[in-house]
Amino acid sequence: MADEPKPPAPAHAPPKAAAPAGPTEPAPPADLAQPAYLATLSAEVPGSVTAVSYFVGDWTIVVPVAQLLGVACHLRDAPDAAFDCCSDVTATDWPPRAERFDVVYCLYSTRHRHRIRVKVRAAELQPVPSVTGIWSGANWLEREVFDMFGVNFTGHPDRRRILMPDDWQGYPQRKDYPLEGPGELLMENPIDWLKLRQAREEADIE
Amino acid sequence: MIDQFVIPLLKIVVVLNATLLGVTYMVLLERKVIAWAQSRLGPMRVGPYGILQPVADAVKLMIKEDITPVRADKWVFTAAPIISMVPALIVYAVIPFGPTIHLFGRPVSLYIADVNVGLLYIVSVASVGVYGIILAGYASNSKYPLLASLRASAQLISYEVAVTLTLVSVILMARSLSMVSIVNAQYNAGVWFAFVQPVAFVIFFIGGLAETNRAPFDLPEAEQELTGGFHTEYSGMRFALFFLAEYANMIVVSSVATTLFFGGWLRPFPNVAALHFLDVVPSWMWFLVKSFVFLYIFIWVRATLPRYRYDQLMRIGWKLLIPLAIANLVVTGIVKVLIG
Amino acid sequence: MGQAIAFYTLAAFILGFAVLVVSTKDTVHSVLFLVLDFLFVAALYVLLGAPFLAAIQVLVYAGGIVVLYLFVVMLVNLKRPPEAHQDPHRRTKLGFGLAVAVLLELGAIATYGMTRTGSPLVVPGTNGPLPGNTEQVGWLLYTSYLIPFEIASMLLLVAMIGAIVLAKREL
Amino acid sequence: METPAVHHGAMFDTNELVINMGPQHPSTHGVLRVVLRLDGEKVVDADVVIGYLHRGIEKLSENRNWTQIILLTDRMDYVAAATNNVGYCETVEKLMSIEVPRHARYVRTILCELQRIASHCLWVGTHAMDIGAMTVFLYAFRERELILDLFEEFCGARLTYNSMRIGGLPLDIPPGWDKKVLEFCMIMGSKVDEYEELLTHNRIWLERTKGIGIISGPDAVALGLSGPPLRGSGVPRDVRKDEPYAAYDEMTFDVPVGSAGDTYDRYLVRMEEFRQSLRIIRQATEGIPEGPIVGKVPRLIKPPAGETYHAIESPKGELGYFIVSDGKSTNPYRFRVRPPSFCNLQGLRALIRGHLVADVVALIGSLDVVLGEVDR
Repeated sequence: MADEPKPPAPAHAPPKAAAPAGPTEPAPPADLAQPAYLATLSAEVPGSVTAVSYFVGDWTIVVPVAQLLGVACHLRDAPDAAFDCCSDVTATDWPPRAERFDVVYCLYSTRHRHRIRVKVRAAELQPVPSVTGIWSGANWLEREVFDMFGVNFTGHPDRRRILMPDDWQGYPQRKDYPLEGPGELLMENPIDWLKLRQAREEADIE
Repeated sequence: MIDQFVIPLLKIVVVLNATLLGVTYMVLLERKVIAWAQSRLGPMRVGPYGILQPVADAVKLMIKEDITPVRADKWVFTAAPIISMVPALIVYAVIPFGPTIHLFGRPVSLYIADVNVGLLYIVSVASVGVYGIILAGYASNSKYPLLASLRASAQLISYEVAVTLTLVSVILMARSLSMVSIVNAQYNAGVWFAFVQPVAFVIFFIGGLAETNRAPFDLPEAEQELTGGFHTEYSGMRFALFFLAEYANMIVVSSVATTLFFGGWLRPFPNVAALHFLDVVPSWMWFLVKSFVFLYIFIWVRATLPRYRYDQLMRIGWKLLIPLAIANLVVTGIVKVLIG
Repeated sequence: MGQAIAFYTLAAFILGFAVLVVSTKDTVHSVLFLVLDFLFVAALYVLLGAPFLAAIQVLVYAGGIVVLYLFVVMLVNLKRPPEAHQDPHRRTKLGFGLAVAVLLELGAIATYGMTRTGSPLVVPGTNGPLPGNTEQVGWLLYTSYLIPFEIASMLLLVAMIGAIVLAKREL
Repeated sequence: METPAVHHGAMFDTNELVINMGPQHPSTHGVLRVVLRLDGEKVVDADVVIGYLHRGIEKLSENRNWTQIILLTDRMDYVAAATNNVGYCETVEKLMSIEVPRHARYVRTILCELQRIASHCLWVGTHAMDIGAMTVFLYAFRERELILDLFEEFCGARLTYNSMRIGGLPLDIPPGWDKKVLEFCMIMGSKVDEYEELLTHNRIWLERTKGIGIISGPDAVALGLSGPPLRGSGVPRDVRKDEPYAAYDEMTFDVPVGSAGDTYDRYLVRMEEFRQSLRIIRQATEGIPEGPIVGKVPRLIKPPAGETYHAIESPKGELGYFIVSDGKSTNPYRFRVRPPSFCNLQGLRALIRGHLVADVVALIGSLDVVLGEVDR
């Protein structure tokens, strides 16, 4: 959210001037009725939905991390929601923000044929409960998010890296991870690497 | 002297060379036939229509590096291809390619030896060939070959039982174990045994497919499952020996099928005098033509059918072929006793 | 003369391989020597004018039974540490005693056979024309040796059923 | 000959054999690695290891501008590049609310369906090859060649097409192309029958595929399967029908579903999809409207800030793109692909447990994964 207090950027974050603070989550237009299952959700799991957003036809709800499992269970089991398929789990990294990760669950209902995105915000080491117990298909998807972002999933049956080698250092999809890869220095000595990088950037500015 | 040593030696040289040449050209034939089945051309580059391809293959295989894996059992690893090749070749000793003919005024029989346990000899020698595969899998010290060799030993032993049982029904018909006598028995009976023993023939042929590791029973070398099976770790000439042994075995099975069920060197309807003009074709030619038909079927089957799974293969062997073969044997015996 | 040379050569090979079978460390090699041994025994049968027996020897023993041995040996992990071979229950003396007893028995049989005239296997004056070796074996099995033959087949059947009962996880 | 002994309660212990299938193996369709724990030939458990083809397409895309990404999407499911292009372009169009002209939507539909047939050709060939029927492979590739020729005529490339632009098409179909497509439809119809003749009622094929890798509909949904593996389990889910894109809302076609959820049903579903695709291509080619090929697209593509998820039905299943734009830069802030092969491959472990080694290759084939897409 735009009005959230911005914590100071972590020491190793790139000093990008205009890093966006977070996604734009436009509220639904006033003349658009919210889907019924959202009302049921708010009623059954109180305090679960902190924000509802609507953009180019997609509904998104933001959920506190603590409520994630409750919301997920409700969304799967409530007859008017019936989101039996977790079609995607992914994350977005917003580095300046304290809760830097948006973990996004794209849900789909094969019965009602509707979609919803559920979002939780998580800090770097904050545990996020795994939804693998609710949708078994989330297993690999969460592993990928863990692999790429380092989101701390808890209760995951098999939390290993999936795409990168097991001994890989760093999380490639984070915004402060260089595109060209870490190079050997980062692999062996991340602190020296950061110093070298900062020196280079300073040289660039001068 | 000449009759005792020179002629048999000459015969051995001729048969051995013809076999090896035939085997190499079997490879070309297979590639060509499968290519035609799959609407492509097959080898076309070496010689006109690729007929020199076997030469190129042989040269390539000979000059290839011969690798022995570090942790392999070296002696066994080297012996395995030889063990699989030798039985495939010495079986030809008792296969009759034709009757006794007169060559330069001297009677020459178109077989190396007529042993009175000829059929048993073939079966027993063939049963030793399985060691080549088992040992190759064991000696490679690698998991895929090991799995393949386990499959192979189980498969070959199971199908050997069925095949041997069908042979017994043929022996009952011919009252002899000698290959030459079996052909003569078919001449005397005036009918090829395939028409008297159709069940035995079908079981024999299916068993033959399985014993030579051919599709749809090519599990020990199923490339898609076991990356080449028992010869995964082999290269160069040692690999070539396995390859040659497989094709030599195919020729053996075809020859035995011809001899036992399709009258060997006999022309069609050997007792019908009206078809006497067929005798312009020499007897060994009939034998080769009949064997060739079987070889063609071998290749044809490979181009058409998917592969069985291991357990299905064993089920077919034990629950279908062996009971059928036993039933066939019993019926043959009863009929034999009743008719006399 | 030639026959004698052939026999003693074969016998030497048979004995040599037999020794190798029991003395080789690697079990698979040991099984392989056993196969070679069987093949030479088959050759001995040929020398004695029994081609049928020779073929059966190769087919059943070399080609069938030993393959199963090999199968088992390859599957069962026999590469144990050396101390496992030091069996506390080893009874060397008993083993030697048994070996000597068997040797004596064999010697006794041999001398008994030498003193008797005529081979016990060939039944003299059998009725019916029996031209070939195969036919002779068949005839003997179904006349003089019918009961041992049947008992042997019963034994094999029992062994087969027993193996199935032991190996099958649930019946 | 590996470590833990399995106790069957009887006096016989057997050792588990751990074998590595892949990453270099003829039937893992690329660089998939499956670590199998075997009891004899029976699979006790399996670990599916991926990532050998990971090229960081997502990361790379976040540093490329919106048009350049189309080229990267080609490299994901490289046997069905056109559907990847369509999926990406439609997502950006959705983000920017661009109206695509009807003509372009029709051409997209034709290309997508041609691509589906090409992909299924590759699948039927390799699947049959894995089970040992080698002839089908060459037959299927013969027909795939015809499709590649059509694509070559349309966009000049045979494998990675780069055949879409945001807002429409890069170029109009060449004159006479639609005739050739219809001609191809006629040829292909009989060829599908030919494949079926070789396989569908073949006893060995039936024995190898029936009852292998059964997964029930609800399980398949929960596992996130999509596309033919899901429809083989009897769930009539097809993005083309449920959330129509391109010109699918104007086409009439059926969604084939299986009932048993085994390898054979997945096979039947795909075989029927051949025919349905041909049906769609015929309708689209015959009814192709006149009109512009590109809609109103700004010169500099810079979608407004926001995020969206859009899915299409690729030959392998639901191919989704989740794209976040920050509204300021000319590249996406977050580019995420929901690869159908990845999610389908996840089901492999559940499917192969308890089957034999030979079934493992059959099941990998029946899921129809492309490792380029799994690893991205």
